[in-house]
Amino acid sequence: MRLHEYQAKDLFADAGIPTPDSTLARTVDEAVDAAAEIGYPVAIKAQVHVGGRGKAGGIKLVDDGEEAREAADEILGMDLKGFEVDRVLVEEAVDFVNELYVGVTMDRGEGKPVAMVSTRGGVNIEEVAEEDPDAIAREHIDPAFGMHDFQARKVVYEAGVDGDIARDVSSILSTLYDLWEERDGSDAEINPLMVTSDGEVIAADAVFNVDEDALFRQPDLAEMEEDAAGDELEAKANEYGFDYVRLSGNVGIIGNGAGLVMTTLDLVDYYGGEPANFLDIGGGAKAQRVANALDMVFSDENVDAVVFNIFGGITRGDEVANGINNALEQFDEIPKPVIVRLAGTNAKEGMEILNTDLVQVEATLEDAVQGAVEAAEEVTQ
Amino acid sequence: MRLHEYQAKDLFADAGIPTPDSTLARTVDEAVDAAAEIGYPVAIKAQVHVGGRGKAGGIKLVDDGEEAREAADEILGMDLKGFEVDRVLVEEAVDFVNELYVGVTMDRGEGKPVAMVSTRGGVNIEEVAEEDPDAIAREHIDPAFGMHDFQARKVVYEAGVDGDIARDVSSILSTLYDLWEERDGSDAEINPLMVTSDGEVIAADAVFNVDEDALFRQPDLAEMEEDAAGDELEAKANEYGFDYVRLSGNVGIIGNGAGLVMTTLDLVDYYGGEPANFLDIGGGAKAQRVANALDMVFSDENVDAVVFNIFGGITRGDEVANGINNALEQFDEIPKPVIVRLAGTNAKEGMEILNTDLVQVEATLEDAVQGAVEAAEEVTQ
Amino acid sequence: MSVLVDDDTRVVVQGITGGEGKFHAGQMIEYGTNVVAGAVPGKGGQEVYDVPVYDTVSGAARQEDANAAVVFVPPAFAGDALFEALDAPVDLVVAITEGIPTQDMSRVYRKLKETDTYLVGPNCPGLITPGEAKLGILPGNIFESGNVGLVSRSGTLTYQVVDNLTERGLGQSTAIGIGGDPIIGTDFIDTLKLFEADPDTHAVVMCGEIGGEDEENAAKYIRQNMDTPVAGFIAGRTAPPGKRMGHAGAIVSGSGTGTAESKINALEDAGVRVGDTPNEVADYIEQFL
Amino acid sequence: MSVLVDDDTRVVVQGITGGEGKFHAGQMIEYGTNVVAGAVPGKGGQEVYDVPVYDTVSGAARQEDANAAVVFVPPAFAGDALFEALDAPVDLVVAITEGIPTQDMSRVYRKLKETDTYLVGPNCPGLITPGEAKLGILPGNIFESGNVGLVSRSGTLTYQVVDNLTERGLGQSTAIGIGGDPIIGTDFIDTLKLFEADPDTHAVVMCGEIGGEDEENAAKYIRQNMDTPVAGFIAGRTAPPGKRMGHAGAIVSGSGTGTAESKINALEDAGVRVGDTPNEVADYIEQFL
Repeated sequence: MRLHEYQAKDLFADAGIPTPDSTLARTVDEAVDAAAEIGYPVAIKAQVHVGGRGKAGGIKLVDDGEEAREAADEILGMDLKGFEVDRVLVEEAVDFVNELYVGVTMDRGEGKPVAMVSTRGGVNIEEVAEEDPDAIAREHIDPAFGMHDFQARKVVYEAGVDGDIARDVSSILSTLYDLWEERDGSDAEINPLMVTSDGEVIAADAVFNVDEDALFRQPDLAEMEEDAAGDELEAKANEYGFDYVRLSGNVGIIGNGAGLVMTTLDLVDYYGGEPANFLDIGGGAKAQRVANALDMVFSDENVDAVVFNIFGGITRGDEVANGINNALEQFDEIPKPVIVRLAGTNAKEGMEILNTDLVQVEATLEDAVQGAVEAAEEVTQ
Repeated sequence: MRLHEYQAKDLFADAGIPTPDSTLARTVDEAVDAAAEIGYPVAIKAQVHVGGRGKAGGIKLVDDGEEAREAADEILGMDLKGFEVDRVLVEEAVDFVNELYVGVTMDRGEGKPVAMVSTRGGVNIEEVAEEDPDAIAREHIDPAFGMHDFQARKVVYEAGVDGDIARDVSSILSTLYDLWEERDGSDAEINPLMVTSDGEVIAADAVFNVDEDALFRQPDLAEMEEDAAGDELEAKANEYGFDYVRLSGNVGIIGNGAGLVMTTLDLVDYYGGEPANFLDIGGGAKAQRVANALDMVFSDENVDAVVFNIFGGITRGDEVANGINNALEQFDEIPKPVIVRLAGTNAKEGMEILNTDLVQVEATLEDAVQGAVEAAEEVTQ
Repeated sequence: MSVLVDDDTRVVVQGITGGEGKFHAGQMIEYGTNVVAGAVPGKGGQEVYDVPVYDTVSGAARQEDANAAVVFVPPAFAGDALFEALDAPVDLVVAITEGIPTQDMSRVYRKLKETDTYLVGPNCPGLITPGEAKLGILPGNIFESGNVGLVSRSGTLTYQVVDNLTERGLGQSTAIGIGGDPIIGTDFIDTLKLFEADPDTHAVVMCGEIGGEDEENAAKYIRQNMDTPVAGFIAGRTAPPGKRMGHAGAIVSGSGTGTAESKINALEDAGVRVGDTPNEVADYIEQFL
Repeated sequence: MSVLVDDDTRVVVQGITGGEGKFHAGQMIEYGTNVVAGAVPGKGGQEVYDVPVYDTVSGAARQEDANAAVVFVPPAFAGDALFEALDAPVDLVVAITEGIPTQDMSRVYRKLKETDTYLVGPNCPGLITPGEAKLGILPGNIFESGNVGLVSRSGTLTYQVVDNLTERGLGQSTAIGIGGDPIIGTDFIDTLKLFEADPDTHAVVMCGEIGGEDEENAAKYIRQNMDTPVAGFIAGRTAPPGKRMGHAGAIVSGSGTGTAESKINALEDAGVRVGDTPNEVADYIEQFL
């Protein structure tokens, strides 16, 4: 779960990391008032989870009330890469001489946290990482001990941060790490960490992503307001608690277990079709959940046929079959052809339960996928 | 540094460990008022750092105001093994069915913390440890990770704590460990942890000793009021910052470095004398510190002669010699004969500086100690 | 023979009194697994399916001589349960639990590396030596005893591949679901080492998926150290970059390693036959044997 | 020959810009020690006695090829400084600092056990191989090169014993003050092992004191593993039980181990000649050689 910039900045500021003066605004008037209160120049920044906000016109620097009004009016309500902007952060403009990058994340390959510092802040750090990996100093942290103070200093000095500000940057990194650890961060980043002409350092942007599996012990973060997802269907999937990704094809896919669902996608492609989505109903799904999954895929106008591929371990074939029957019996006419393949736990019982008037049943994964690809082609023709 | 029971209980209660209702009182009236407020029966407990307070008459259980007044009057001002009682804790009497022991300390041999639980609480736990070591369950803690929850449960179950209260006792132990860690405890103990007839557990006594080397980061604990030390000289040593222990002999001993001072004590004994004290002036002592040390030893009426044994590493012989001269020159008559031996850094310079009218100088440790033993004998005769 | 588990494995089930734990303990026992104890704090002295329950894993291990633990403890307490299993100690810990916070797993992983214990999972279906023992939630009936070792990051995909194998009479020595979480205990290389050393494993199936570099690292290991033939499958060829597909692990970062292409290339360079479909994987195994 | 330090030891001094650090760095250099760098955060680029100062120990170790660190960092920061030295890494760390919180040392000790580094101290005078190198605060002039290895928990007592040895022309191979704190790195046994393995150490002096069980454990080691003759001294025979005598370590618990009597008996049982006075220790060494 990704916090908004203003939420992350609140966290950072509470922990003692210097951040610019700022106020959240949801209307143009609020934005203009906030700007006046802070004092010009200010930056007006769209609060949406989109990379490259600035380039896309989501951040404007303004010098007076008129410009502020104009900018706020333009940004509030704009569509930024599929996300509607409903909040802006009005923030003191920082006059900087230098931009650094400071971040903490989990190195999955090593199984341990890593702290990163670079003097090439203010740009897309992933690009820096690719073009010039040595421009980012890294220090792995022993999760048993947490970050030692010397490690914060070490990575800052190794990044080549100027001696005058090294102590402040190390201290910010230590704070960021502790925050990341205490608040179950997955990524915590300051990019840019601005350096002013009088040697102050200040977090001009703030990223804090929370491990969703740890939200149970971060109740205040769990309550933070997220973006309305850009895609209506993905929002619905969120509500239903499905792992769902919308794609561009016309073969709807439902399955249990990420690996198997991905494989089903791959096979759709292999047999000449185009997957419309990834939908994992997870383990042990009951009938209602199965019906919800069908509802989701039917709601996607792009879908012309659906393949339902279940290999039961915890999930029981009879439950799935009942769910499919119930969902389809509500329709006078089945909206899109559904091809079902059940294997594993209680698959035989499931196959017997399935109403073959409503669905096409296949015995193997390959046949089911091929059936769906063909059915989709028929609809298209 | 050892906290008083009432201070430790405040710490424990703030951390969430259940403690009985209690109030500190410094006068008999305060004690009687507090008892009335709490409700009888109450315990009136002397707040001094003395083992076996109860047996020595420092704890009384009272049922009404009259008894309370009598008990408070008796305890306040009493001399408990050399400590004058100037505070009592007036505490709700807990009706218990069982007494447990729960403690956390540093196992020096292993270099790691150890948690201990026993169902034989309410008695001297050192005696239990000696008579029946198996009656105390122990669990070593990895200081990198801190105490895992399972470890608190494990040691509680292994001690044979009743299943009904095991969860509460584990949770108290976890809290105690965290407190010990956060507040730089050297020992943290609850003895007894009382179990009431309705299955509540409550810390009826509380011990919390703080690592003196860590007081710099525990400023609130550093400020806590300690006992007036039982021995006037030891209080003075505290003030001067000496490691000082008063003994029963008549040969005063001053030296630098614990090992060397202990060796000097041992040699006094070896040559037939009796050490009057252990006094370590530490490393790198300046003249004033040397003078203070002499002042201390002179103040001990039991001392008949002093041996001053310095082997300079960081400590410089000339500084010591100047300190000795300055201190002794203030006297019209040297109060007790002083035998000095200087070796190591700037020893030669020191020997030259020493005023041999005031002190007897010896070249070896053995000669110096023998000289002092003889001088002390002469005085005694 | 087999790897990690067999008839002699003595299992303690952590969380045996919970819904999932109880159900699957029953399934394991039914399969013939030697479940000797349960461990649930506060439930010591109870019995589940005649299996004695202890308050602590160390108590269960000591009293019942257990050498393996299967963990069905909810995510909030699973990290602690894993530390407890490592401390008991047991030789093998199988963590079924899904949704353990990553930082908890990072600490467990740190501890794990100081022990000789194998941790399978978390967020995995477990492992099975057909006809001998099943530790986890795999549907026992699709497996058959034989000479194919199988290791997979995905549960249901494992079942699919096993189904394709069993259908053709290609039984399994041991099948291991190592789990799809970002931080797991036993990885591909650990498992491949075991299979390589097992005289009764004559061929190996390795099912990977997009994300991370485990498959690439495994390919390096296979090229340098394995004589046993390996067939592979990589799920997620059609996954668009930057999208998270179910598991935390199954996300492609866009370029370089982590993509299906990179993994397939690495494996094929190492001599692994990578199937386009699960069925093709079974074809290759059939050819190997 | 010698143990732990010699002419080739390349030393970084942590805290070289502080009062004590600077003074003793000068003393070490004067003695002939190969001090190649200092390390003080924020002081990188400065020089002290022509020795370059770095911001980090790892930087100093990398740039100047240092393999040993001497720590003069104040107690509040010393734990961190020790972790930094272990991380650098260097082969030997000598911690002079007195008053490091015990819990900090407990964590350092935990980390130390995962490394191959020797930590001498804390709260120790350091160590010296006479004529070659001195790491710490020992007064160099009382030492003389020779064949007696010396290990001691106490600083000034070490000087006393060395003085008695040197006086008689009994030079030292290496003298090590291991420190009197409750938790120290290198202990008696570690040091005795090194001396036993050193062909140029022909006799060993071991100075212990009351408190703890290190001397008792060392006695066991000596009995089982040492051919080199050992003379011993135990300070604190007259210390009353329950009183803390200076160091945290020097406290007797009243009964059993930890008393001077227990230590002397254990050592004598192991064949160690225990002197009643430091001078008597020198007598025994003279007899050995």
